Amino acid sequence: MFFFRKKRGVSQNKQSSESSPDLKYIPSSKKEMEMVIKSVLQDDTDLVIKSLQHPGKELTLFYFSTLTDRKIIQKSILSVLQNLQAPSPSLEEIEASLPIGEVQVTESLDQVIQTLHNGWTLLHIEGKTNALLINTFGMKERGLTTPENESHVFGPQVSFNESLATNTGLIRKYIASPKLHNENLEVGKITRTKVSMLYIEGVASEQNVNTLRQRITELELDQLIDSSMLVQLIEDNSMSVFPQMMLTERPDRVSAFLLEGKLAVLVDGSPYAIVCPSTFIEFFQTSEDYYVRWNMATFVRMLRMIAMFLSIFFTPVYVASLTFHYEVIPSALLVPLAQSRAKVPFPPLFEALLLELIIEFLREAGARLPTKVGQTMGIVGGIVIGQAAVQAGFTSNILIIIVALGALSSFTTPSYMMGTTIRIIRFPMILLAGIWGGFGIMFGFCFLLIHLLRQSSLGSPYLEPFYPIRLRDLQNSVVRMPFPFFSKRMVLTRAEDKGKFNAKRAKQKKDIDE
Amino acid sequence: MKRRIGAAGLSLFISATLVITGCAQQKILDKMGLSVVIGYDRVDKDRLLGTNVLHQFDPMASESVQIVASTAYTSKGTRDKSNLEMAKKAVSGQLRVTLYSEQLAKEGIINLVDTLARDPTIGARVFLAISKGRAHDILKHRYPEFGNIGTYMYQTISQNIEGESMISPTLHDFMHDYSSVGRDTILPYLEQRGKEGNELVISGAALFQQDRMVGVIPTKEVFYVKLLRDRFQAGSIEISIPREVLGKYMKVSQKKRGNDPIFLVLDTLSSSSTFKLVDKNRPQINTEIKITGRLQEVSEVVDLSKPEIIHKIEKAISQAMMNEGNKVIAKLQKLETDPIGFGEIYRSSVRHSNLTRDKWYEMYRDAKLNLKVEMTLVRTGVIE
Amino acid sequence: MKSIGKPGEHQVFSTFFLFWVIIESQIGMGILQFQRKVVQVAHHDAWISVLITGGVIHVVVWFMIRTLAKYESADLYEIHQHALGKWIGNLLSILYMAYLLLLGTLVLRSYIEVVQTWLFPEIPTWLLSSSVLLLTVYGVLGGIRIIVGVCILSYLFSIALLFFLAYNLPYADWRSLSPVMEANFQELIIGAKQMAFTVVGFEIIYFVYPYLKEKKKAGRYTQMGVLYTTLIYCLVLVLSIAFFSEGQIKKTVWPSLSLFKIVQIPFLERFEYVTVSLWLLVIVPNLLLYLWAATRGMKKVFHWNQRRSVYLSAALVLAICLLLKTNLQIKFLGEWAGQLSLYLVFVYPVILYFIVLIRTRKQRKEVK
Amino acid sequence: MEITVKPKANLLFSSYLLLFVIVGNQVGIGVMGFQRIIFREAGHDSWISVIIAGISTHLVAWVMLKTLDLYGSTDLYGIHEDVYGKWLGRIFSSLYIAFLLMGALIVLRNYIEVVQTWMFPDAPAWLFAVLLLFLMVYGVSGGIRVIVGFCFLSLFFTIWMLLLLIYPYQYAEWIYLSPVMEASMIQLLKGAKEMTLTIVGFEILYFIFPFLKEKEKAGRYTHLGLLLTTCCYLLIMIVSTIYYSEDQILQAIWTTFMMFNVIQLPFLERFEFVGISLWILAIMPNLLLYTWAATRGMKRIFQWKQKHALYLFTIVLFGVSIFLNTRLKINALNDFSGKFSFYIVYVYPFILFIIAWFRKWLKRKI
Repeated sequence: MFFFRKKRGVSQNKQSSESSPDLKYIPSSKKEMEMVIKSVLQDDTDLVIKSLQHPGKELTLFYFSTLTDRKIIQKSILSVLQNLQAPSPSLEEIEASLPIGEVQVTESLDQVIQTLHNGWTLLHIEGKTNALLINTFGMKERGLTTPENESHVFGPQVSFNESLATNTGLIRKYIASPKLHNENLEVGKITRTKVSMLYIEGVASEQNVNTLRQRITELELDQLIDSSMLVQLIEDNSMSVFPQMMLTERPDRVSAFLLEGKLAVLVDGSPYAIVCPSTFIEFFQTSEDYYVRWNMATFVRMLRMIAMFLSIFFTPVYVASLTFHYEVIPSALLVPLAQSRAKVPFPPLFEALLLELIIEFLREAGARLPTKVGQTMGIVGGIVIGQAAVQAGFTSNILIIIVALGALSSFTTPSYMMGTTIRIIRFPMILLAGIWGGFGIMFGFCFLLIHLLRQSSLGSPYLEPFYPIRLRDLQNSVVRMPFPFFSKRMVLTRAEDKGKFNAKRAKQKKDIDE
Repeated sequence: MKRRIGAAGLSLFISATLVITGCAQQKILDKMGLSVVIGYDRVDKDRLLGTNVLHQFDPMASESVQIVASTAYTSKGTRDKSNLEMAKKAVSGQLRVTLYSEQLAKEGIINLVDTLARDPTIGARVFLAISKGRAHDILKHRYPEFGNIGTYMYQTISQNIEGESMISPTLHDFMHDYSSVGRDTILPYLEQRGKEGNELVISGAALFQQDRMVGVIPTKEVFYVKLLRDRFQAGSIEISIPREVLGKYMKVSQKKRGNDPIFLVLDTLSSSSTFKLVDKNRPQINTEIKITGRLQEVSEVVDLSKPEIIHKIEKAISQAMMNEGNKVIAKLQKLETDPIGFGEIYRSSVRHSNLTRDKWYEMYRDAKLNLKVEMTLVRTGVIE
Repeated sequence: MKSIGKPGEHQVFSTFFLFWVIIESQIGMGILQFQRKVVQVAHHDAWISVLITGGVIHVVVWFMIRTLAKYESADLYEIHQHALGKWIGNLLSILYMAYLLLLGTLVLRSYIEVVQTWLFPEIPTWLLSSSVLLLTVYGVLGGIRIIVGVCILSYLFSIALLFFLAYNLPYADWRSLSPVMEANFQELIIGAKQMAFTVVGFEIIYFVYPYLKEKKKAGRYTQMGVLYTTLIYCLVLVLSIAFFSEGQIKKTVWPSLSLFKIVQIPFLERFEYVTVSLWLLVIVPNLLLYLWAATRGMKKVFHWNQRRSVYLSAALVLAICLLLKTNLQIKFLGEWAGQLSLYLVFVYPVILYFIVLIRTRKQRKEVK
Repeated sequence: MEITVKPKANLLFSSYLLLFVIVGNQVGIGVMGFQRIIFREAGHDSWISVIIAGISTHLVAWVMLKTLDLYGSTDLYGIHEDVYGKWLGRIFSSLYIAFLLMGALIVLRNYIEVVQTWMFPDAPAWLFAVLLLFLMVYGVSGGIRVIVGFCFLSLFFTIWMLLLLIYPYQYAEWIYLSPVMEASMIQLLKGAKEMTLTIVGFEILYFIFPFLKEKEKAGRYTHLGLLLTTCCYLLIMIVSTIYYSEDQILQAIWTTFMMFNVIQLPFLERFEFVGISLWILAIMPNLLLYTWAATRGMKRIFQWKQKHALYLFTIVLFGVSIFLNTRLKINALNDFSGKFSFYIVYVYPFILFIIAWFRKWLKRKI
């Protein structure tokens, strides 16, 4: 899929290719209209065509019963039209009498077809070449729930749902400013998915906005279901294992990022927003870090970094030292290690890979199973694998501890995407450790370093603020300094308005007891 | 796109080849026979007996160590021969102690130690020790009170080094002293004692001239060597002072006990020493040692609340230490071994001395080495 | 009479807190080892000596309060300047500051000595002293209100130790106390003199006074505090005499700690280890008060920034602590400071009172 | 060929990063065992030689910067062309490319030798060569910014190892440093000359200069970097002097790693195995920078595509490193390149400066 992005061809007139080429305007007669619509929509069974015999002219309603709110059509359209007194009402008169806000007059057949699919209703009046489009969209949408994947103990407990309008509204609620821009774009030749790009004017860098807009508009594909697909299409390097743009389901987080000068992309039908540019370290941060006190947040962030290193390197180090460098094991550890390995028939590499695989099986099975059955996974994992495997002499119990610790650490990464990445990186690392020992681990580490250095997110360096060093951003990286330090926006986003607040507080040091 | 697939294919191919052909030779922990202690003895004129004590990790095995011995002309030769009778390959990456028999040590052990230093799998913290009698006998003996002779021996030595009653005898120290101009090695001297030889004791320290063992001093004298050679941080010692020092302050009943010396135990000793070369033609080195410590035990009832008594005791201890220390130095001079490193002091104080080993031994024999000790009692416990 | 640096409203504290400030300043390292010195001269009547000392203190405190009351809101340094003139006054102030720092050093060093003897013989002095001083500096930087708070909390946390002394009761031999008044009067007085250094600390009232909310009540609470301390000392002493034999007390360096040796709790053996560690809580108020009072003087006399002088004096205390190596040296310095305190704390306030009296009379006359 | 180089703005990097480039390229394989060769000349006064060598690098770097300043924004290839004309310039530049490749080769081969000796005596040399060269290709094709970034990160991941010197320091005996200045001046200078191979690397300045954002700050950071390296070397030298006896140093090949031997952590015995593995981080900047500078030369003088030059050089490095299969050959290479680089790094910049300055002066006259 990734090569779509590469072909940035110009394709402006794709919309017209859909409907029949000979008819571009609405025919005046009802019959003709019905025929045209039916031919384009191929006799869809959920298309409703309702005619009203009005004293003056024949009025016809076209709509999809599955996309529209029946109540609106009944109460706000049908009953109004039936009670219409004027003998031959003009379009303007009908429009004025309808108790609905979004009403359009159109002549274009294209637009009619398009809007019908968005849940609008077409009101056609016999003998007129223009018609009324009324927004009657009504679909059950999922209620606003607490975030599932980015759940926090503290802070706002609302996440996006699948409706673009609701999601945009959620962000507008946090940022009640005319500067918040919402650009509507459309992706997908067939799906015609609505995509909005959000940014704060005067804060977000114009260059970033242009780049992102270009990346989205130049996409040439026929379908877009979810934002997690879009993110893979507009990333800087989709070959990399590392996610380069953040996906988040928290409106508060998106708002905070927007205020830093970042850009957000919302996709209709997706409960995840794309935020960019993002850096490597940001995937290890949560919005809760800002809601709790700074020292707490710093502690937790460091914990996550340690966990990341542990989860990548712990098992490989075990494998390397047991396979090649038995010299590095201290004498106090030697006996328990060797005894636990005494009955194991496999080399450490195989043993570790096996166990890591089992853990991944457990995780994958647990993720796919219904919740009720999922609980048994714990029993299966804990008892069957843990106890029995050791007793059978399949694995050493020390390795079980190490692997479990590695798995546990990988789950501390707040971003699901990054967590998966880390789990995947582990396997080549174990393999490298198993064939070239410590040298192999360092080889892998060097590769990762170079690889990370080569990445960028929306053109910004991925390893920022470590390389290039940006002191201001370092204050909010592995550590989270107290808020008075954050008086300026991130360097990363090259924000146009750099200052957040004035930190100059006259803070003279007072002498004791004065 | 095609190029990318091509590149991916190529790298896949290369990595597959690397994995298949380029796997380094594995040394899996539990497939190795890990030596903990190796002992060497002289069998005849040029053959060695190497005794290998290996960890036995199999929980089913009745012994926690496996002992394999074989003879060959070189130390690595004995290892190769031992391999012939073992299920696992003997490797020395976890070696903790090497034990040389006294007889062997008297001939010189540098070629045996040199191979240890040359081998990258062996750490610099391996202990060297000298055994009274055959090393093989010490290692082969079944000690009823401890299972693993290897780790037991290692822990015995390391515990005593940490407790500052023995001078560190690591491989690094040996090589360091061996290759420095004015200092000799000193290694622990192990001995089997007790009923049926069931106890293993560090009974003293073996003195070396370069790599040749020339004598043994008892542990009591090791204290003075350590005092002069290193610094104390938390050592302890038992020392005697003559009774008449405190005669004035004693009760009549105590005086009656005759002239037995009073014994004191000092602990948490810390020391610092300064050396001064006074005369470089006929070397005279004055050494001043300052010791502070806590009085832990006195073999006689003494009122310690009076400052003058404490000062008296301090003086007496200093005097006693000085006497003992000078005796030890004289003994070392007689044996022509310089574990304290007076030679290094000479070398470092004389510009362009071009000191060599032989030159130094020549001078050392009749050098004047004076010791002065200054003892301070820091505290005397919770009662006075 | 007006004084210069009258503290603002947010710095003053309620006068009844003074009660705890006095207690905490008086109880420090002395209580661990005073028995020996008193018992040596006054034998089993030592408790009478303690009571005598207590009585003297009440008198001295009365003089102190009277002196302070002559001024509206002044501490010793200002009184010195006013009553003795700039030069002599400042000289005496400097002497007092040096004395306070000396007290601080002694408290710190002897605590470290206890720790080194009981818990960690190998831990170097610099490590312990610098860590405790760090704590002290942090506290002093907070100002007097924080220090008073520390005094109260420290009292609350450490008072429980007193109850553990009840464990000694079954072992107490009350006959050791009789016959009462066996010691002659001279011995009792010498005993009381020996006691004096242990109970100093109440002179802190000289420095805290300006920070009291209702200065009229100062006398009441100080006297109460002093009384309370005297009773505690008396209690500990009586217990010690009953628990130990006389010879034992004379030989034991820290009898109060040895008293705790007998305490046995189901989950805890060797209670004195807890006490030694817990004692940090008791000495910290001491250190805080002394260091604060001394640096306050530097501000008043030299017009230094108090922050800077806190760092400076902490460094000074640290340096002196490091100089004191052996137990004998500490003992020697302690005796020397004891002599000094006898004059500075027990004699001098009375003299000062009369000087101030004369000065203020004169001034009043001049005004008239 | 254009004499002045004006790289695109997005390729420029901040001048402070020069510090990491200089340190990254200086610290490489030499630091593992430079003590021995200097000790041979200067004995226990070697630390003075280290200081002398350090000061000389400052002098040379100063001249280099002066030369570069004459042109504003160019690299050595441009200067060569300007100074010697097209053909002679090409020859000189090719020579320098060869020198750069030799630098990369020495680092590569010596590191492989260390790995083979300590960790994998039975694994073939070509295997490690392939692995390291793969990383090198991946890094160099990322461009100068990635390389500089790697220098920066590698310093952070390795500098903490200096702290580990505390372990040998515990066994230190200061007596081994005295008497100070026992060695004669000649011996000290000879010792300093032996430092060459260890301390070179800062000549990368000639090539990286046009990529600096603020060129006037180059001097400051170059000298800071040189100072940092010298301090590190000095520290290592002093600690090894007091940790080992003289004969011991003369025997040990990789003295610095041998010192790691004494480190004992509760979870780790024998730190040198970790140290050697980690050292890959320290040698990668060398490989990356040297190869990058060489390929850049091919691009500048022969208008090759840099990628093609990279592949070619990789194959060359691989071939030669396979060919050097014994310790003797490696030592011969080290000795040769030590001499060669002495002239190229220490002598040549002065000559070049004089000629370049003279030409400028002539031009101005005319």
